[in-house]
Amino acid sequence: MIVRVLLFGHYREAAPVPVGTDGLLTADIPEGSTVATLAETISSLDPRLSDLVSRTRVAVGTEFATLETVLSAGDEVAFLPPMSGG
Amino acid sequence: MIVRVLLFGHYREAAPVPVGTDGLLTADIPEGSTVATLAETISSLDPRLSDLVSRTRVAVGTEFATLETVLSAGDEVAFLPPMSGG
Amino acid sequence: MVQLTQDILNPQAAVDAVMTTSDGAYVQFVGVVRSHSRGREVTGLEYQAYVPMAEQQMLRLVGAVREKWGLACAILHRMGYIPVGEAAVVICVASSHRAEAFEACRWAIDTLKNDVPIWKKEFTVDGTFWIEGEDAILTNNKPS
Amino acid sequence: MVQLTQDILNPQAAVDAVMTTSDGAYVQFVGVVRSHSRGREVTGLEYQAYVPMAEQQMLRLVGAVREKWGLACAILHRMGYIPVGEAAVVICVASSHRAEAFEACRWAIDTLKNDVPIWKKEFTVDGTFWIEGEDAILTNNKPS
Repeated sequence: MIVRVLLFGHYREAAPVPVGTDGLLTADIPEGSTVATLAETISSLDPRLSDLVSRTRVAVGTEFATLETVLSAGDEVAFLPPMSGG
Repeated sequence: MIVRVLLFGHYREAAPVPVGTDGLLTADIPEGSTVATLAETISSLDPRLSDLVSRTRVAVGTEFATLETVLSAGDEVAFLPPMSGG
Repeated sequence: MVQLTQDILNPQAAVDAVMTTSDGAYVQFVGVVRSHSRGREVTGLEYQAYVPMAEQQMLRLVGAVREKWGLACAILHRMGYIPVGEAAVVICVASSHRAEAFEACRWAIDTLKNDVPIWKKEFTVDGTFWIEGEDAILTNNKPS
Repeated sequence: MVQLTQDILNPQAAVDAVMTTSDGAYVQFVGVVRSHSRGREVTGLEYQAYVPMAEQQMLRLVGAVREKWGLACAILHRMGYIPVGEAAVVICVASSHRAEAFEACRWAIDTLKNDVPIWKKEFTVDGTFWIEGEDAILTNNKPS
């Protein structure tokens, strides 16, 4: 199934393909995959993404989720590095 | 000796003679008097001034002083009720 | 910067007085005349000050904030009659670290209320009161 | 009221959004782009946001301040490039009691920094850095 992935901060610039300013990538993962599976897939794409899991919180849609959250086709998954607003 | 006395808040309105908007009274007290002597003199002028000592801090010039502070002729003594600025 | 004035206060003036390009933040406290006090409807306030001492005490507050926290602080206080909705006091502290700016601004307004010789008279629909610390003392006098 | 915008922030808009005539005070925090960071000279910042989630989180902060303290809170945050000296964030809390206004405003900015998905890129004379929490990560990219 296809899910959409959003990267932020320096991870967006480390994405393996040029991403738009919206930071969107797509990934094809098995039906019923969890966030953990997706994170593994993404972090294997580039050495600079290898610490993605340890350095980010994750959101599915606009809600915080966990590595155990089960994904559905079309979900938008955001990997959120430590924030620095304000 | 003559000293000048400044009253504030409701005490200014309780002064025995009309005082200007600057709140100035004058008092004639013995040479070498302390603030305590002056306070006694002032508080005896009107029943509404009787709690002056217990409800005010005192300043000589623009510096906080105590009841024991010795006064000189021409001093300006301010009786400061609990403040309510801000 | 301190200002004790009959004029309408300009909070931005306090900001401009303290901010430099190396400051990352400011915290501002603004006290405003409110429509109710102690259960009574207020129409306005009149502030009386022992002006030379109040100015000196405000300058000392600014000095103390610089000494304790190393921060720039500006204090504006209005005197005379102030209608509901207008500012009576403005305090602004600039800092590169927000925790200290909050702490210093809080300290400045708390200390001002205790140690700067200014008093307010509240005009309410039930009469006019001098506010002296926690006490509200009824007075017969009209606005001066 | 929350606002996430590319435009220059207007601190007074946050004040106007929260103040009513029954409020006696407001506390405002304003974060400004400063000229130095981590020992480097900064020329400007660029803020990136996960916009729909950031707006939702800002609304939740406003809701939490109302729930915890019963106070009105407004939050403005700027996105995109911001030069030194201009405001990046404005938080304003109105109250009749100053202690709570300080506490709530402090809580709101602390929580915003942790839980609102916004990131800043610092342009310095020594290069461009993504700031991710405590980490500053060098990047080759130019302003987008």
